[in-house]
Amino acid sequence: MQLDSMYQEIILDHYRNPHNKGLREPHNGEAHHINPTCGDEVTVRVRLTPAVEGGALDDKATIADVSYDSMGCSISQASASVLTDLLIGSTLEEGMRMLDEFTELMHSKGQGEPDEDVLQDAVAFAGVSKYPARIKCALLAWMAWKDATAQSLETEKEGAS
Amino acid sequence: MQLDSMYQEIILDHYRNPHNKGLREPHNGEAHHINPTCGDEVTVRVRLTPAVEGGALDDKATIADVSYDSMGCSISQASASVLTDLLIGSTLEEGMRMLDEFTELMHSKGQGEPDEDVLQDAVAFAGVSKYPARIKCALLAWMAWKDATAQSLETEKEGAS
Amino acid sequence: MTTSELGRLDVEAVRADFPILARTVRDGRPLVYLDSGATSQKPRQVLDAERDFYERHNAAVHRGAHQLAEEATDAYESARATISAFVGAQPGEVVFTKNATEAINLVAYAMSNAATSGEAYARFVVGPGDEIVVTEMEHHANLVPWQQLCQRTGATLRWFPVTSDGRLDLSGIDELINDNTKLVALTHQSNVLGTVNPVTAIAERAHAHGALVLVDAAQSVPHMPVDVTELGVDFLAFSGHKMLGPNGIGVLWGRPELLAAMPPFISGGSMIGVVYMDHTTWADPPQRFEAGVPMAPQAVGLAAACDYLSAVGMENVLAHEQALTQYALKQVGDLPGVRIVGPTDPVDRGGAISFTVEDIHPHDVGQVLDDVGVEVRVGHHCAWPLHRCYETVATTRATFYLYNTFAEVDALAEGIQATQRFFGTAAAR
Amino acid sequence: MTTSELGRLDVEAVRADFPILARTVRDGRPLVYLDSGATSQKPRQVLDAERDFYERHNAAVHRGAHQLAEEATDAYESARATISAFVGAQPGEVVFTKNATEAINLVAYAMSNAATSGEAYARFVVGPGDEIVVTEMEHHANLVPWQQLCQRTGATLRWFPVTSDGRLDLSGIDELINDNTKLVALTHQSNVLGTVNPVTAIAERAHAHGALVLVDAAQSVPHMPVDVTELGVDFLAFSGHKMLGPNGIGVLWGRPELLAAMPPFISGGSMIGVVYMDHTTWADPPQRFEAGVPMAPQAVGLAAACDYLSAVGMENVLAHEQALTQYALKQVGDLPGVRIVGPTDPVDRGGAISFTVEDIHPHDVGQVLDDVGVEVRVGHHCAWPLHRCYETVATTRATFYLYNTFAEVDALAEGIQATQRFFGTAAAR
Ligand SMILES: Cc1ncc(COP(=O)(O)O)c(C=O)c1O
Ligand SMILES: Cc1ncc(COP(=O)(O)O)c(C=O)c1O
Repeated sequence: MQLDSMYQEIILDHYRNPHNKGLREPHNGEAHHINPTCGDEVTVRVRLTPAVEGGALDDKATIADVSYDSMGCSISQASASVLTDLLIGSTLEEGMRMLDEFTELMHSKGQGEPDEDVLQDAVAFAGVSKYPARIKCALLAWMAWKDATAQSLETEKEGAS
Repeated sequence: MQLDSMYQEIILDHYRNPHNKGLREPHNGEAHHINPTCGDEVTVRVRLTPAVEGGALDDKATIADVSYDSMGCSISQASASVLTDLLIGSTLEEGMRMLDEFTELMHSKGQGEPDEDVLQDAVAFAGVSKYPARIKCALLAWMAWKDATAQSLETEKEGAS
Repeated sequence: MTTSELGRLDVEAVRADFPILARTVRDGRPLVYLDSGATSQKPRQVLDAERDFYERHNAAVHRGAHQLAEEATDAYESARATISAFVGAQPGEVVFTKNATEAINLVAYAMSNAATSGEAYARFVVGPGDEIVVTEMEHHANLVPWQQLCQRTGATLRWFPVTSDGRLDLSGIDELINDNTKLVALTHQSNVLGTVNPVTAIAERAHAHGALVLVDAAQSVPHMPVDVTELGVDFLAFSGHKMLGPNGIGVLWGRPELLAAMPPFISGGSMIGVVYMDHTTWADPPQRFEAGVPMAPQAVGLAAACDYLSAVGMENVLAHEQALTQYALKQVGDLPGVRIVGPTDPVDRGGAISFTVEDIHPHDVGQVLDDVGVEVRVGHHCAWPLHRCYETVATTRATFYLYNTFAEVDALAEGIQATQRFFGTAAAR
Repeated sequence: MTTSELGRLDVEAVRADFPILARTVRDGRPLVYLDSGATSQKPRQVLDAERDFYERHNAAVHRGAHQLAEEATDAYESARATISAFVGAQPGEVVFTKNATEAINLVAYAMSNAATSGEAYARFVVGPGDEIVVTEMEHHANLVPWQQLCQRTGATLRWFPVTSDGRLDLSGIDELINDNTKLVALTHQSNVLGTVNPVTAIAERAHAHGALVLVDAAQSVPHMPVDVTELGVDFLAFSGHKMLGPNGIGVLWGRPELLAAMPPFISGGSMIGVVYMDHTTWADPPQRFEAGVPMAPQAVGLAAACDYLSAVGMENVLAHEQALTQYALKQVGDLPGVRIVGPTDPVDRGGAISFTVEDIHPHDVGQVLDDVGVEVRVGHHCAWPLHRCYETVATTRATFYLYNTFAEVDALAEGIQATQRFFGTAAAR
């Protein structure tokens, strides 16, 4: 059954028992994304903290928290859950690297050879890349995280100026 | 050469030496028609007179005059010329009969068997009906005559009321 | 087969005409195509007709006087005659568009264009105080263009709600359709619920108040006999690709006196009377609404589709689909954990079966079905507001056509059970 | 042939790919097709690609998650990538329409829709005091939509005149393009005169005044290499059917930042962000401008046409046509009684040869040519105002493409002489 290549056990686990679900305070960025073809939704909140106390939010900033609320299929739910595991505690630079790797993996048409050191549990999504219509599902939370992060940085800049 | 079936001698004669060309007074109806695909134009004037002096313009009214000005191909020019020969002096009823016969002939796709008693010289256009793009050329003056006649009748009604 | 041999409806003979139905998907699974509501498959006869046009008669229609142009124009206008007759209309009343969506937009834009098109088109002007009425079950194609018309003109959009069992709620009709109503736009058959709406009755009410009625027939013309003279409406829109015809062609039928009083939408070549640098006059309908070189090969293909459907007999197509629907309502509807969104009785109901499966997202249902070769659609099916009425964002939808079989309905039901087993939901235990 | 073997341009090998070129017309005359400016013929490769889509991958694109829908979406988006690359563009900048006419209307309607679409689209608003500039040599498709835009918004239409030798008269450019100018719309290559306009220079002037530039490339993209990044314009429109592709598909290319700032034109399914009963948000371009089920098979066919042309090499197509044009300008232009309408030198000039024959109406010229199998177009070729400039209502027009031969030019010249003999005009004596 080809299905198993998409619905890896890790994915089904995260789907059934999502991590970090539910919107949390404090946060300094939030984004809401909708998949227009199926109506699935996710809201992602992030809290970035400067690497050095009182410093600017640069590449080395810490992703202190990521929380989310969402509604959608197993892939989009699991992806959001895995995302929080990966990102919380990482630096912004590492997070962006994961985003890039994950995006590349999703567009690899099943040919990707993901770096397990970077993507950890998220390598389980490799099979999704064979199903073009589901790629958006896997990316939904990641795109929302990207926007929420941009907002954090924006907010900080405004605060600073 | 198939061409000869369209360009009958009668047609070429009327084309080279058109009858009744040039707009004349008096008239009680006028219409201007354009063929939108090639820009050919015709203006037709008619004068209808009542069968009984002072009477209404009914079926028996006389087509006292038809004159025209035009610009176009051999078929449209010749058709206008033949039309005046046929219509001038006829009754309105006869004219309408000719219009119907001629229109039917044009839509006969080369299969028409025109009534020579009714259509006279106009039977020469039978070959045109094999060339759908030229039918409009042959009908242009006839359609303008129809509108000009409708105008005559309209004018009379307004005058009467 | 020769389609004329069909008698009632010999599904196997029909299927043999559709090359794609012989293919397999995923790991060699036979294709079970249950997504004709999105787009239908095409019989060989349609593809042959289109290709024959290209290989033998191709030229720009209505623009040339040479033999190829004559043949192409004749093929195009003969196609118009065939397609018109298929819905009981006259050729002069049928405008070709690229799809049903453009056909609906055409009317919506003609209405806003009327404001700047002079006295001759005054009858179509709408503005503040005027009301356009739609329904909550519309496809986006018959909702968004009217929202946009209202935005352009200041008119107000109002709508019929739906009932919990998937019918239009007509209880407020006396208030909803009133003297301010300029146009009522509604679907003939819902692409989600399957519901067939009482179009004629609603049209009577609308006409009593001087309102026009546009029917979105994208899901009815392919599936049942439709006769515009009996329907009692003013405009009717449908798409070729949903009725065995090619993509890239749609139809707007309109009452001739209305088309004649409507300003144009898309402008350009072949829709003009006379053109000057500073002003232009219009050709008569239908040409007025067909700017540019048209999709003649697609018209020829769609005419071949109409011929095919007529040979099978639209009554037979309808009867076949009703039988499939009735069977599916039972086979699928009776599964534990499955909820049909739409009428569960087969009366006034076409072959669109949308459903939810408890605790499994439609995307996941569709994925497992796809894995066993059953091709259904998942999502909101371009009817997002309707899904909100049923407190779900998305459903799984199976739609039937003349080439579907009872065995395919069984495959669907088995696939749903496989999904439940795969995800280990309560219903599977 | 394998198209890649073509080298310079092996006309006989090319011709073998076009089934229709083998047919005869009238009394068994070989077809001499000189009307590609109206619509081109299609090679087998294009017809095969379209048919293959229907027979193997047909489904509604961007609307399904099953395998057929995946394949169809992939075919559609791959086609977009091929077609984009053909004009040096990125896929996200290319919108599919039904023809060039719709592509131009899309921009014109987006501009009037901007007025009621809120702040985000303010950049496209035009109104009284604003000016739209066109030229006297425009096809109706690039004239009437702008007249209509002006009528809807109160903007003013202005235009470049033409010179007696068939070029744009740019002497008034400093006055004509000014700070009130919002958009300049002009043809890249005239479908009547053959003239290739100095688009880049005009665009520079327009941009200096903050105006946008739309180029009607319906007659250039099929016949010469066109690269949107070099052209320096903002929008480019063309049609598939004039470049070996299927009917029913056209292209609007737009600068991505402009497409992103443009409100939609046709609305409905697949172009939305979120839909509520009372409001809707839009998808990003190009989807924002592609409402409804699109013409995916035609996109696939057009991509095959681009592949075909690329294999031949657009430089070779251009060189071949230039050689034919130069030859025809002499063979036809030197005939007594024949006047070429348009440049008589082959510089900056494509293969459209329009002419008048003294004392013979174009309809009659076309008729005699048709009788000997030479298929040309007669009339105003959807450029009525241009014909008025040359004090004629109509011309006879021959247009060339990669499959035409020098012998066919000879057939044209002989046909014109036969016409003169048939009508016994002075020139024949
Ligand atoms: C210069 C030019 N522009 C626009 C068009 C319109 O193309 P279409 O009719 O395919 O929309 C044509 C062809 O008819 C043309 O020659
Ligand atoms: C009910 C209904 N209306 C309108 C449409 C729009 O049809 P198209 O996308 O062919 O324009 C569809 C199909 O998508 C439909 O199901």
